[in-house]
Amino acid sequence: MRVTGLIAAISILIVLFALAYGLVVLGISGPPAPVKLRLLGEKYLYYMINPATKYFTAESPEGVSAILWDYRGLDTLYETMVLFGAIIGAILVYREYLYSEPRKTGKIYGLSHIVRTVSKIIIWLTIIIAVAFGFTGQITPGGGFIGGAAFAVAPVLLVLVYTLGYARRLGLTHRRALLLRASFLLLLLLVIVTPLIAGGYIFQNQAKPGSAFSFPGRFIDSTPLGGSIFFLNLFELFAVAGAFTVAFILLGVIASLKEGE
Amino acid sequence: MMGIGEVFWLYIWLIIMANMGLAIYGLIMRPNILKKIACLTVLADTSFIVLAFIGYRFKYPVSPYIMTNWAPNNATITHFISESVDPLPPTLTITAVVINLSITILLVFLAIRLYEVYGTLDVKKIAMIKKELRGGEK
Amino acid sequence: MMFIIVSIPLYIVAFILYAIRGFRGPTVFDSTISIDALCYDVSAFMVILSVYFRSYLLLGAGILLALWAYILDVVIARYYDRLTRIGDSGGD
Amino acid sequence: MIPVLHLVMLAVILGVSFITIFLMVFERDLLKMIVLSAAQSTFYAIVLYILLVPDVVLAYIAVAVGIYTALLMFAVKKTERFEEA
Repeated sequence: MRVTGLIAAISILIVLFALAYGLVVLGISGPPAPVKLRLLGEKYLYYMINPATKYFTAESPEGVSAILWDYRGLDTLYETMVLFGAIIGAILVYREYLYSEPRKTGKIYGLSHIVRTVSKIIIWLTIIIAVAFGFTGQITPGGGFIGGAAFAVAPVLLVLVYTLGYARRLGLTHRRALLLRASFLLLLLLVIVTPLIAGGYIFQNQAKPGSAFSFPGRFIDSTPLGGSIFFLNLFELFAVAGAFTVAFILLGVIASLKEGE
Repeated sequence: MMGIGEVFWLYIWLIIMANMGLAIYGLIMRPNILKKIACLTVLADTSFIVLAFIGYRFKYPVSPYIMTNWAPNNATITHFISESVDPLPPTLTITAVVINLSITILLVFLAIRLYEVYGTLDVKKIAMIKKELRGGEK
Repeated sequence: MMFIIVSIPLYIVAFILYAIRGFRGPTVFDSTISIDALCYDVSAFMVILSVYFRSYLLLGAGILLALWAYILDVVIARYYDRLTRIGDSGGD
Repeated sequence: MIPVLHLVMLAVILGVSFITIFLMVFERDLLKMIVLSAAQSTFYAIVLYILLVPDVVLAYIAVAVGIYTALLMFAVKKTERFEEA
Protein backbone atom coordinates (compact mmCIF):
# COMPACT_ATOMS: atom_id res chain seq x y z
CA MET A 1 0.00 0.00 0.00
CA ARG A 2 2.84 2.39 0.84
CA VAL A 3 4.56 1.64 -2.48
CA THR A 4 1.35 2.46 -4.36
CA GLY A 5 1.09 5.84 -2.63
CA LEU A 6 4.73 6.62 -3.44
CA ILE A 7 4.26 5.74 -7.11
CA ALA A 8 1.11 7.87 -7.30
CA ALA A 9 2.84 10.85 -5.67
CA ILE A 10 5.89 10.62 -7.96
CA SER A 11 3.84 10.30 -11.13
CA ILE A 12 1.62 13.27 -10.17
CA LEU A 13 4.75 15.32 -9.45
CA ILE A 14 6.33 14.44 -12.80
CA VAL A 15 3.21 15.38 -14.77
CA LEU A 16 2.70 18.67 -12.95
CA PHE A 17 6.34 19.75 -13.21
CA ALA A 18 6.27 18.97 -16.91
CA LEU A 19 3.11 21.11 -17.18
CA ALA A 20 4.77 23.99 -15.31
CA TYR A 21 7.91 23.71 -17.45
CA GLY A 22 5.88 23.78 -20.65
CA LEU A 23 3.75 26.69 -19.48
CA VAL A 24 6.62 28.87 -18.30
CA VAL A 25 9.83 28.00 -20.10
CA LEU A 26 8.45 26.84 -23.44
CA GLY A 27 5.77 29.55 -23.31
CA ILE A 28 2.66 27.59 -24.25
CA SER A 29 0.32 30.12 -22.61
CA GLY A 30 2.21 33.11 -24.03
CA PRO A 31 5.43 34.77 -22.86
CA PRO A 32 6.35 34.67 -19.16
CA ALA A 33 5.12 37.71 -17.19
CA PRO A 34 3.01 39.07 -20.08
CA VAL A 35 2.56 42.80 -20.50
CA LYS A 36 0.56 42.82 -23.73
CA LEU A 37 -3.08 41.82 -24.08
CA ARG A 38 -4.18 38.93 -26.28
CA LEU A 39 -5.85 39.91 -29.54
CA LEU A 40 -9.19 38.31 -28.67
CA GLY A 41 -9.47 40.10 -25.33
CA GLU A 42 -8.47 43.34 -27.00
CA LYS A 43 -11.29 43.00 -29.54
CA TYR A 44 -13.86 42.28 -26.83
CA LEU A 45 -12.71 45.32 -24.85
CA TYR A 46 -12.77 47.47 -27.98
CA TYR A 47 -16.29 46.58 -29.06
CA MET A 48 -18.21 46.23 -25.80
CA ILE A 49 -19.44 49.83 -25.42
CA ASN A 50 -18.32 51.58 -28.58
CA PRO A 51 -20.82 54.02 -30.16
CA ALA A 52 -18.71 54.13 -33.33
CA THR A 53 -19.24 50.45 -34.18
CA LYS A 54 -23.01 50.25 -34.17
CA TYR A 55 -23.42 46.63 -35.20
CA PHE A 56 -20.94 45.14 -32.73
CA THR A 57 -21.57 47.00 -29.49
CA ALA A 58 -23.18 45.36 -26.49
CA GLU A 59 -23.87 48.64 -24.61
CA SER A 60 -22.43 47.21 -21.42
CA PRO A 61 -19.39 48.85 -19.74
CA GLU A 62 -18.54 45.60 -17.93
CA GLY A 63 -16.58 43.17 -20.02
CA VAL A 64 -17.65 39.99 -18.27
CA SER A 65 -21.38 40.64 -18.56
CA ALA A 66 -21.00 41.62 -22.21
CA ILE A 67 -19.19 38.39 -23.09
CA LEU A 68 -21.31 36.23 -20.81
CA TRP A 69 -24.73 37.21 -22.11
CA ASP A 70 -24.09 38.73 -25.53
CA TYR A 71 -21.02 37.49 -27.38
CA ARG A 72 -21.05 33.99 -25.87
CA GLY A 73 -24.67 33.75 -24.82
CA LEU A 74 -25.37 30.22 -26.00
CA ASP A 75 -22.43 28.85 -23.99
CA THR A 76 -23.88 30.44 -20.87
CA LEU A 77 -27.32 29.00 -21.62
CA TYR A 78 -25.93 25.48 -21.79
CA GLU A 79 -23.93 26.02 -18.61
CA THR A 80 -27.15 27.10 -16.92
CA MET A 81 -28.67 23.81 -18.04
CA VAL A 82 -25.79 21.90 -16.41
CA LEU A 83 -26.43 23.79 -13.17
CA PHE A 84 -30.12 22.95 -13.07
CA GLY A 85 -29.44 19.34 -14.01
CA ALA A 86 -27.07 18.98 -11.04
CA ILE A 87 -29.61 20.54 -8.66
CA ILE A 88 -32.38 18.28 -9.97
CA GLY A 89 -30.10 15.27 -9.44
CA ALA A 90 -29.47 16.36 -5.85
CA ILE A 91 -33.21 16.63 -5.26
CA LEU A 92 -33.87 13.22 -6.80
CA VAL A 93 -31.53 11.50 -4.31
CA TYR A 94 -33.68 12.57 -1.35
CA ARG A 95 -37.06 12.99 -3.00
CA GLU A 96 -39.06 10.88 -0.53
CA TYR A 97 -37.99 13.04 2.42
CA LEU A 98 -38.77 16.26 0.57
CA TYR A 99 -42.28 15.20 -0.38
CA SER A 100 -43.12 13.51 2.91
CA GLU A 101 -45.55 15.37 5.16
CA PRO A 102 -43.69 17.45 7.76
CA ARG A 103 -44.37 16.55 11.36
CA LYS A 104 -46.56 19.13 13.00
CA THR A 105 -44.90 19.96 16.29
CA GLY A 106 -45.46 23.16 18.18
CA LYS A 107 -41.84 23.51 19.33
CA ILE A 108 -39.30 25.21 17.09
CA TYR A 109 -35.61 25.10 17.89
CA GLY A 110 -32.64 27.21 16.92
CA LEU A 111 -29.29 28.53 18.09
CA SER A 112 -29.06 31.01 20.94
CA HIS A 113 -30.75 34.41 20.99
CA ILE A 114 -27.61 36.43 20.24
CA VAL A 115 -26.77 34.48 17.10
CA ARG A 116 -30.38 34.68 15.92
CA THR A 117 -30.48 38.46 16.31
CA VAL A 118 -27.22 38.96 14.41
CA SER A 119 -28.25 36.54 11.68
CA LYS A 120 -31.58 38.28 11.17
CA ILE A 121 -29.73 41.44 10.12
CA ILE A 122 -27.19 39.54 8.01
CA ILE A 123 -29.88 37.56 6.15
CA TRP A 124 -31.71 40.71 5.09
CA LEU A 125 -28.45 42.44 4.12
CA THR A 126 -27.47 39.38 2.06
CA ILE A 127 -30.76 39.39 0.17
CA ILE A 128 -30.54 43.12 -0.53
CA ILE A 129 -26.93 42.87 -1.74
CA ALA A 130 -27.74 39.88 -3.95
CA VAL A 131 -30.64 41.66 -5.64
CA ALA A 132 -28.44 44.75 -6.07
CA PHE A 133 -25.87 42.56 -7.86
CA GLY A 134 -28.57 41.44 -10.26
CA PHE A 135 -29.78 44.96 -10.96
CA THR A 136 -26.36 46.58 -11.51
CA GLY A 137 -24.61 43.68 -13.19
CA GLN A 138 -23.97 45.61 -16.38
CA ILE A 139 -22.10 48.58 -14.84
CA THR A 140 -20.34 47.19 -11.73
CA PRO A 141 -18.91 43.77 -10.88
CA GLY A 142 -21.82 41.44 -10.38
CA GLY A 143 -24.46 39.75 -12.41
CA GLY A 144 -26.87 36.88 -12.42
CA PHE A 145 -24.59 34.06 -11.35
CA ILE A 146 -22.86 36.14 -8.66
CA GLY A 147 -26.18 37.41 -7.31
CA GLY A 148 -27.53 33.87 -7.20
CA ALA A 149 -24.46 32.59 -5.36
CA ALA A 150 -24.72 35.49 -2.90
CA PHE A 151 -28.45 34.84 -2.44
CA ALA A 152 -27.71 31.21 -1.57
CA VAL A 153 -25.97 32.38 1.64
CA ALA A 154 -29.38 33.48 3.03
CA PRO A 155 -31.04 30.01 3.06
CA VAL A 156 -27.80 28.51 4.39
CA LEU A 157 -27.90 30.91 7.34
CA LEU A 158 -31.62 30.25 7.80
CA VAL A 159 -31.03 26.50 7.98
CA LEU A 160 -27.97 26.92 10.20
CA VAL A 161 -29.29 29.35 12.76
CA TYR A 162 -33.05 28.92 12.67
CA THR A 163 -33.82 25.35 11.80
CA LEU A 164 -36.25 24.29 9.11
CA GLY A 165 -39.40 24.56 11.22
CA TYR A 166 -38.99 28.33 11.45
CA ALA A 167 -38.52 28.56 7.69
CA ARG A 168 -41.75 26.62 7.20
CA ARG A 169 -43.52 29.00 9.56
CA LEU A 170 -42.25 31.92 7.49
CA GLY A 171 -43.88 30.32 4.44
CA LEU A 172 -40.64 29.22 2.75
CA THR A 173 -41.36 25.80 1.27
CA HIS A 174 -39.65 23.89 -1.48
CA ARG A 175 -42.71 24.14 -3.73
CA ARG A 176 -42.54 27.94 -3.73
CA ALA A 177 -38.80 27.93 -4.40
CA LEU A 178 -39.30 25.50 -7.30
CA LEU A 179 -42.05 27.74 -8.65
CA LEU A 180 -39.69 30.74 -8.45
CA ARG A 181 -36.97 28.83 -10.28
CA ALA A 182 -39.23 27.53 -13.04
CA SER A 183 -41.04 30.81 -13.68
CA PHE A 184 -37.87 32.87 -13.93
CA LEU A 185 -36.29 30.24 -16.18
CA LEU A 186 -39.29 30.63 -18.49
CA LEU A 187 -38.88 34.41 -18.45
CA LEU A 188 -35.20 33.94 -19.36
CA LEU A 189 -36.15 31.78 -22.33
CA LEU A 190 -38.75 34.39 -23.33
CA VAL A 191 -36.08 37.11 -23.43
CA ILE A 192 -33.92 34.85 -25.59
CA VAL A 193 -36.73 34.08 -28.04
CA THR A 194 -38.21 37.61 -28.27
CA PRO A 195 -35.92 38.85 -31.13
CA LEU A 196 -36.80 35.72 -33.10
CA ILE A 197 -40.50 36.58 -32.86
CA ALA A 198 -39.77 40.17 -33.85
CA GLY A 199 -38.01 38.99 -37.00
CA GLY A 200 -34.39 38.96 -35.87
CA TYR A 201 -31.88 36.37 -34.71
CA ILE A 202 -31.98 34.30 -31.56
CA PHE A 203 -29.99 35.77 -28.62
CA GLN A 204 -29.84 39.14 -30.39
CA ASN A 205 -29.12 42.14 -28.21
CA GLN A 206 -28.52 45.28 -30.25
CA ALA A 207 -29.42 45.88 -33.89
CA LYS A 208 -27.53 43.75 -36.40
CA PRO A 209 -27.36 43.96 -40.17
CA GLY A 210 -30.56 42.43 -41.49
CA SER A 211 -32.60 42.98 -38.35
CA ALA A 212 -33.39 46.34 -36.79
CA PHE A 213 -34.79 44.92 -33.55
CA SER A 214 -32.87 46.04 -30.49
CA PHE A 215 -33.41 45.97 -26.74
CA PRO A 216 -33.19 49.37 -24.98
CA GLY A 217 -29.49 50.15 -24.69
CA ARG A 218 -29.74 53.09 -22.31
CA PHE A 219 -31.86 53.98 -19.30
CA ILE A 220 -33.64 57.37 -19.22
CA ASP A 221 -30.63 59.26 -17.85
CA SER A 222 -28.29 57.51 -20.34
CA THR A 223 -27.07 54.95 -17.79
CA PRO A 224 -25.99 51.91 -19.78
CA LEU A 225 -28.61 49.16 -19.57
CA GLY A 226 -26.90 46.62 -21.78
CA GLY A 227 -30.08 45.76 -23.68
CA SER A 228 -31.00 42.16 -22.99
CA ILE A 229 -28.06 41.79 -20.57
CA PHE A 230 -30.00 43.59 -17.84
CA PHE A 231 -33.06 41.35 -18.16
CA LEU A 232 -31.03 38.15 -18.48
CA ASN A 233 -28.97 39.03 -15.38
CA LEU A 234 -32.10 39.72 -13.35
CA PHE A 235 -33.94 36.55 -14.36
CA GLU A 236 -30.83 34.41 -13.96
CA LEU A 237 -30.41 35.78 -10.42
CA PHE A 238 -33.84 34.65 -9.28
CA ALA A 239 -33.63 31.32 -11.10
CA VAL A 240 -30.27 30.43 -9.50
CA ALA A 241 -31.48 31.69 -6.10
CA GLY A 242 -34.60 29.50 -6.31
CA ALA A 243 -32.56 26.44 -7.29
CA PHE A 244 -30.11 26.82 -4.40
CA THR A 245 -32.95 27.55 -1.97
CA VAL A 246 -34.52 24.19 -2.85
CA ALA A 247 -31.17 22.47 -2.29
CA PHE A 248 -30.65 24.03 1.13
CA ILE A 249 -34.23 23.39 2.24
CA LEU A 250 -33.48 19.76 1.41
CA LEU A 251 -30.29 20.02 3.47
CA GLY A 252 -32.37 21.31 6.39
CA VAL A 253 -34.71 18.34 6.00
CA ILE A 254 -31.75 15.96 6.16
CA ALA A 255 -30.26 17.79 9.13
CA SER A 256 -33.52 17.60 11.07
CA LEU A 257 -33.98 13.86 10.55
CA LYS A 258 -32.20 12.68 13.72
CA GLU A 259 -31.66 15.94 15.53
CA GLY A 260 -34.83 15.60 17.53
CA GLU A 261 -36.61 18.49 15.93
CA MET B 1 18.98 34.75 -18.94
CA MET B 2 15.96 35.17 -16.73
CA GLY B 3 15.07 38.48 -15.12
CA ILE B 4 13.50 38.87 -11.70
CA GLY B 5 10.00 38.85 -13.19
CA GLU B 6 10.57 35.51 -14.90
CA VAL B 7 12.04 33.96 -11.75
CA PHE B 8 9.02 34.99 -9.70
CA TRP B 9 6.72 33.83 -12.51
CA LEU B 10 8.32 30.36 -12.53
CA TYR B 11 8.11 30.15 -8.72
CA ILE B 12 4.41 31.09 -8.72
CA TRP B 13 3.59 28.54 -11.42
CA LEU B 14 5.47 25.84 -9.52
CA ILE B 15 3.49 26.62 -6.35
CA ILE B 16 0.21 26.50 -8.28
CA MET B 17 1.12 23.16 -9.83
CA ALA B 18 2.17 21.84 -6.41
CA ASN B 19 -1.25 22.85 -5.03
CA MET B 20 -2.91 20.99 -7.89
CA GLY B 21 -0.71 17.97 -7.24
CA LEU B 22 -1.61 17.93 -3.54
CA ALA B 23 -5.31 18.16 -4.39
CA ILE B 24 -5.04 15.29 -6.89
CA TYR B 25 -3.07 13.23 -4.36
CA GLY B 26 -5.78 13.72 -1.73
CA LEU B 27 -8.44 12.97 -4.31
CA ILE B 28 -6.83 9.63 -5.19
CA MET B 29 -5.16 8.40 -2.02
CA ARG B 30 -7.20 9.54 0.99
CA PRO B 31 -9.92 7.03 1.93
CA ASN B 32 -12.69 9.27 3.26
CA ILE B 33 -15.22 10.48 0.69
CA LEU B 34 -15.75 13.87 2.34
CA LYS B 35 -12.00 14.41 2.18
CA LYS B 36 -12.17 13.55 -1.50
CA ILE B 37 -14.95 16.15 -2.03
CA ALA B 38 -12.96 18.84 -0.23
CA CYS B 39 -9.89 18.02 -2.35
CA LEU B 40 -12.05 18.28 -5.47
CA THR B 41 -13.12 21.80 -4.49
CA VAL B 42 -9.47 22.74 -3.89
CA LEU B 43 -8.57 21.41 -7.35
CA ALA B 44 -11.34 23.49 -8.94
CA ASP B 45 -10.28 26.62 -7.04
CA THR B 46 -6.68 26.19 -8.18
CA SER B 47 -7.85 25.94 -11.76
CA PHE B 48 -9.67 29.28 -11.29
CA ILE B 49 -6.37 30.78 -10.15
CA VAL B 50 -4.66 29.39 -13.26
CA LEU B 51 -7.32 30.98 -15.47
CA ALA B 52 -6.95 34.32 -13.68
CA PHE B 53 -3.16 34.15 -14.17
CA ILE B 54 -3.54 33.56 -17.89
CA GLY B 55 -5.51 36.80 -18.22
CA TYR B 56 -3.29 38.98 -16.02
CA ARG B 57 -0.82 41.65 -17.17
CA PHE B 58 2.30 42.44 -15.20
CA LYS B 59 2.39 46.25 -15.33
CA TYR B 60 1.59 48.75 -12.61
CA PRO B 61 -1.16 51.09 -13.78
CA VAL B 62 -3.46 48.13 -14.30
CA SER B 63 -7.23 48.27 -13.98
CA PRO B 64 -10.11 45.76 -14.05
CA TYR B 65 -12.05 45.22 -17.27
CA ILE B 66 -14.84 47.67 -16.38
CA MET B 67 -15.11 50.95 -18.23
CA THR B 68 -16.05 53.85 -15.94
CA ASN B 69 -16.62 56.27 -18.81
CA TRP B 70 -20.14 55.70 -20.12
CA ALA B 71 -19.88 57.85 -23.25
CA PRO B 72 -16.52 56.79 -24.63
CA ASN B 73 -14.74 57.97 -27.76
CA ASN B 74 -11.84 56.39 -29.57
CA ALA B 75 -9.11 57.93 -27.40
CA THR B 76 -10.65 56.84 -24.08
CA ILE B 77 -11.20 53.31 -25.41
CA THR B 78 -7.56 53.06 -26.48
CA HIS B 79 -6.41 54.30 -23.07
CA PHE B 80 -8.72 51.77 -21.38
CA ILE B 81 -7.36 48.90 -23.48
CA SER B 82 -3.80 49.88 -22.61
CA GLU B 83 -4.53 49.34 -18.87
CA SER B 84 -7.18 46.65 -18.64
CA VAL B 85 -6.76 42.93 -17.97
CA ASP B 86 -8.19 40.25 -20.25
CA PRO B 87 -11.97 39.80 -19.68
CA LEU B 88 -12.30 36.35 -21.28
CA PRO B 89 -10.78 34.05 -18.55
CA PRO B 90 -12.94 35.49 -15.71
CA THR B 91 -15.98 35.00 -17.93
CA LEU B 92 -15.21 31.32 -18.22
CA THR B 93 -14.58 31.19 -14.47
CA ILE B 94 -17.85 32.79 -13.29
CA THR B 95 -20.11 29.99 -14.43
CA ALA B 96 -17.56 27.40 -13.30
CA VAL B 97 -17.75 28.67 -9.70
CA VAL B 98 -21.53 28.33 -9.53
CA ILE B 99 -21.67 25.01 -11.38
CA ASN B 100 -18.95 23.66 -9.11
CA LEU B 101 -21.11 24.60 -6.14
CA SER B 102 -24.12 22.73 -7.52
CA ILE B 103 -22.02 19.65 -8.30
CA THR B 104 -20.58 19.72 -4.78
CA ILE B 105 -24.13 19.81 -3.38
CA LEU B 106 -24.97 16.74 -5.48
CA LEU B 107 -21.84 14.91 -4.29
CA VAL B 108 -22.48 15.72 -0.62
CA PHE B 109 -26.05 14.41 -0.86
CA LEU B 110 -24.79 11.24 -2.51
CA ALA B 111 -22.19 10.83 0.25
CA ILE B 112 -24.81 11.12 2.99
CA ARG B 113 -26.93 8.55 1.13
CA LEU B 114 -23.90 6.25 0.90
CA TYR B 115 -23.42 6.51 4.66
CA GLU B 116 -27.04 5.53 5.22
CA VAL B 117 -26.56 2.43 3.06
CA TYR B 118 -23.12 1.22 4.17
CA GLY B 119 -22.62 2.78 7.60
CA THR B 120 -19.19 4.14 6.69
CA LEU B 121 -17.57 6.62 4.33
CA ASP B 122 -14.22 4.84 4.04
CA VAL B 123 -13.90 3.52 0.49
CA LYS B 124 -11.74 0.58 1.58
CA LYS B 125 -14.34 -0.56 4.13
CA ILE B 126 -17.08 -0.10 1.53
CA ALA B 127 -15.10 -2.32 -0.85
CA MET B 128 -14.72 -4.97 1.89
CA ILE B 129 -18.44 -4.88 2.68
CA LYS B 130 -19.31 -5.27 -0.99
CA LYS B 131 -16.90 -8.21 -1.27
CA GLU B 132 -18.49 -9.92 1.74
CA LEU B 133 -21.98 -9.37 0.35
CA ARG B 134 -20.98 -10.87 -2.98
CA GLY B 135 -19.35 -13.84 -1.24
CA GLY B 136 -22.42 -14.44 0.89
CA GLU B 137 -24.69 -14.61 -2.12
CA LYS B 138 -22.66 -17.26 -3.90
CA MET C 1 0.99 56.14 -1.52
CA MET C 2 4.07 55.66 0.62
CA PHE C 3 1.85 54.79 3.61
CA ILE C 4 0.08 52.10 1.60
CA ILE C 5 3.29 50.53 0.33
CA VAL C 6 4.64 50.43 3.88
CA SER C 7 1.46 48.97 5.33
CA ILE C 8 1.12 46.08 2.87
CA PRO C 9 4.08 44.03 4.29
CA LEU C 10 2.74 44.55 7.82
CA TYR C 11 -0.57 43.05 6.78
CA ILE C 12 1.13 40.08 5.15
CA VAL C 13 3.15 39.40 8.32
CA ALA C 14 -0.12 39.55 10.27
CA PHE C 15 -1.65 36.97 7.90
CA ILE C 16 1.26 34.63 8.47
CA LEU C 17 0.96 34.97 12.27
CA TYR C 18 -2.79 34.28 12.16
CA ALA C 19 -2.15 31.30 9.90
CA ILE C 20 0.45 29.85 12.30
CA ARG C 21 -2.04 30.00 15.16
CA GLY C 22 -4.67 28.50 12.88
CA PHE C 23 -2.40 25.58 11.94
CA ARG C 24 -1.03 24.91 15.42
CA GLY C 25 -4.20 25.50 17.45
CA PRO C 26 -4.55 22.56 19.82
CA THR C 27 -8.34 22.59 19.64
CA VAL C 28 -10.74 23.34 16.81
CA PHE C 29 -11.90 26.51 18.60
CA ASP C 30 -8.44 28.13 18.51
CA SER C 31 -8.21 27.51 14.77
CA THR C 32 -11.72 28.83 14.22
CA ILE C 33 -11.16 32.07 16.11
CA SER C 34 -7.83 32.73 14.38
CA ILE C 35 -9.27 32.07 10.90
CA ASP C 36 -12.20 34.34 11.72
CA ALA C 37 -9.81 37.14 12.71
CA LEU C 38 -7.84 36.43 9.53
CA CYS C 39 -11.00 36.95 7.45
CA TYR C 40 -11.67 40.38 9.01
CA ASP C 41 -8.04 41.38 8.51
CA VAL C 42 -8.22 40.29 4.88
CA SER C 43 -11.29 42.44 4.32
CA ALA C 44 -9.39 45.49 5.61
CA PHE C 45 -6.43 44.54 3.41
CA MET C 46 -8.69 44.38 0.36
CA VAL C 47 -9.86 47.96 0.98
CA ILE C 48 -6.23 49.12 1.21
CA LEU C 49 -5.37 47.27 -2.00
CA SER C 50 -8.27 48.96 -3.79
CA VAL C 51 -6.65 52.30 -2.92
CA TYR C 52 -3.33 50.96 -4.24
CA PHE C 53 -4.95 49.88 -7.52
CA ARG C 54 -6.84 53.23 -7.77
CA SER C 55 -10.15 51.54 -8.57
CA TYR C 56 -13.33 52.00 -6.55
CA LEU C 57 -14.95 49.06 -8.33
CA LEU C 58 -12.89 46.60 -6.28
CA LEU C 59 -14.25 47.76 -2.90
CA GLY C 60 -17.27 45.43 -2.82
CA ALA C 61 -15.27 42.28 -2.14
CA GLY C 62 -13.91 43.59 1.16
CA ILE C 63 -17.35 44.60 2.36
CA LEU C 64 -18.79 41.20 1.46
CA LEU C 65 -15.99 39.28 3.18
CA ALA C 66 -16.59 41.32 6.35
CA LEU C 67 -20.30 40.52 6.04
CA TRP C 68 -19.90 36.76 5.73
CA ALA C 69 -16.74 36.06 7.73
CA TYR C 70 -18.72 35.02 10.83
CA ILE C 71 -20.42 32.11 9.06
CA LEU C 72 -17.48 29.83 9.93
CA ASP C 73 -18.06 30.56 13.64
CA VAL C 74 -21.76 29.86 13.27
CA VAL C 75 -20.98 26.58 11.51
CA ILE C 76 -18.67 25.36 14.27
CA ALA C 77 -21.13 26.57 16.92
CA ARG C 78 -23.92 24.64 15.22
CA TYR C 79 -21.80 21.49 15.33
CA TYR C 80 -21.19 21.71 19.08
CA ASP C 81 -24.10 23.68 20.47
CA ARG C 82 -27.37 22.27 21.72
CA LEU C 83 -30.41 23.82 20.06
CA THR C 84 -32.59 26.04 22.25
CA ARG C 85 -36.26 26.61 21.81
CA ILE C 86 -37.46 29.69 19.96
CA GLY C 87 -40.22 31.29 22.02
CA ASP C 88 -43.54 31.98 20.34
CA SER C 89 -43.83 35.41 21.98
CA GLY C 90 -40.12 36.16 22.27
CA GLY C 91 -38.09 38.72 20.39
CA ASP C 92 -38.38 36.92 17.07
CA MET D 1 8.19 48.09 -15.73
CA ILE D 2 7.34 44.90 -13.86
CA PRO D 3 5.73 45.56 -10.45
CA VAL D 4 7.77 43.47 -8.02
CA LEU D 5 5.36 44.24 -5.16
CA HIS D 6 2.53 42.30 -6.85
CA LEU D 7 4.81 39.35 -7.46
CA VAL D 8 6.09 39.31 -3.86
CA MET D 9 2.53 39.44 -2.48
CA LEU D 10 1.40 36.63 -4.77
CA ALA D 11 4.45 34.50 -3.95
CA VAL D 12 4.06 34.82 -0.16
CA ILE D 13 0.31 34.24 -0.10
CA LEU D 14 0.49 31.29 -2.49
CA GLY D 15 3.24 29.78 -0.32
CA VAL D 16 1.04 30.04 2.78
CA SER D 17 -1.86 28.53 0.83
CA PHE D 18 0.40 25.60 -0.16
CA ILE D 19 1.10 24.88 3.52
CA THR D 20 -2.63 25.14 4.26
CA ILE D 21 -3.52 22.64 1.55
CA PHE D 22 -0.76 20.28 2.71
CA LEU D 23 -2.07 20.28 6.29
CA MET D 24 -5.63 19.96 5.00
CA VAL D 25 -4.94 16.87 2.91
CA PHE D 26 -3.16 15.07 5.76
CA GLU D 27 -5.56 16.11 8.55
CA ARG D 28 -7.48 13.29 10.21
CA ASP D 29 -10.08 15.42 12.02
CA LEU D 30 -12.62 16.38 9.35
CA LEU D 31 -13.95 19.34 11.36
CA LYS D 32 -10.46 20.83 11.50
CA MET D 33 -10.19 20.12 7.77
CA ILE D 34 -13.23 22.35 7.24
CA VAL D 35 -11.58 25.20 9.18
CA LEU D 36 -8.38 24.81 7.15
CA SER D 37 -10.46 24.78 3.96
CA ALA D 38 -11.98 28.13 4.96
CA ALA D 39 -8.46 29.50 5.53
CA GLN D 40 -7.37 28.24 2.11
CA SER D 41 -10.33 29.90 0.39
CA THR D 42 -9.54 33.18 2.16
CA PHE D 43 -5.96 33.09 0.83
CA TYR D 44 -7.23 32.25 -2.64
CA ALA D 45 -9.66 35.19 -2.43
CA ILE D 46 -6.69 37.54 -1.84
CA VAL D 47 -4.84 36.04 -4.81
CA LEU D 48 -7.86 36.50 -7.10
CA TYR D 49 -8.24 40.06 -5.79
CA ILE D 50 -4.63 40.91 -6.65
CA LEU D 51 -5.15 39.38 -10.10
CA LEU D 52 -7.97 41.93 -10.66
CA VAL D 53 -10.97 39.71 -11.36
CA PRO D 54 -13.62 41.31 -9.09
CA ASP D 55 -16.52 39.21 -10.43
CA VAL D 56 -14.77 35.96 -9.61
CA VAL D 57 -13.82 37.26 -6.15
CA LEU D 58 -17.43 38.13 -5.33
CA ALA D 59 -18.77 34.74 -6.45
CA TYR D 60 -15.86 32.89 -4.83
CA ILE D 61 -16.25 34.53 -1.41
CA ALA D 62 -19.96 33.71 -1.32
CA VAL D 63 -19.42 30.12 -2.40
CA ALA D 64 -16.20 29.09 -0.68
CA VAL D 65 -16.32 31.01 2.60
CA GLY D 66 -20.08 30.97 3.02
CA ILE D 67 -21.51 27.77 1.63
CA TYR D 68 -18.88 25.01 1.37
CA THR D 69 -18.14 25.12 5.11
CA ALA D 70 -21.82 24.79 6.05
CA LEU D 71 -22.38 22.00 3.49
CA LEU D 72 -19.38 19.96 4.66
CA MET D 73 -20.28 20.55 8.33
CA PHE D 74 -23.77 19.11 7.80
CA ALA D 75 -22.23 16.12 6.03
CA VAL D 76 -19.74 15.55 8.87
CA LYS D 77 -22.51 15.84 11.44
CA LYS D 78 -24.64 13.24 9.64
CA THR D 79 -21.70 10.87 9.09
CA GLU D 80 -18.45 10.26 10.96
CA ARG D 81 -15.96 12.83 12.21
CA PHE D 82 -12.60 11.09 12.13
CA GLU D 83 -10.93 9.65 9.07
CA GLU D 84 -9.42 6.20 9.54
CA ALA D 85 -5.69 5.87 8.86
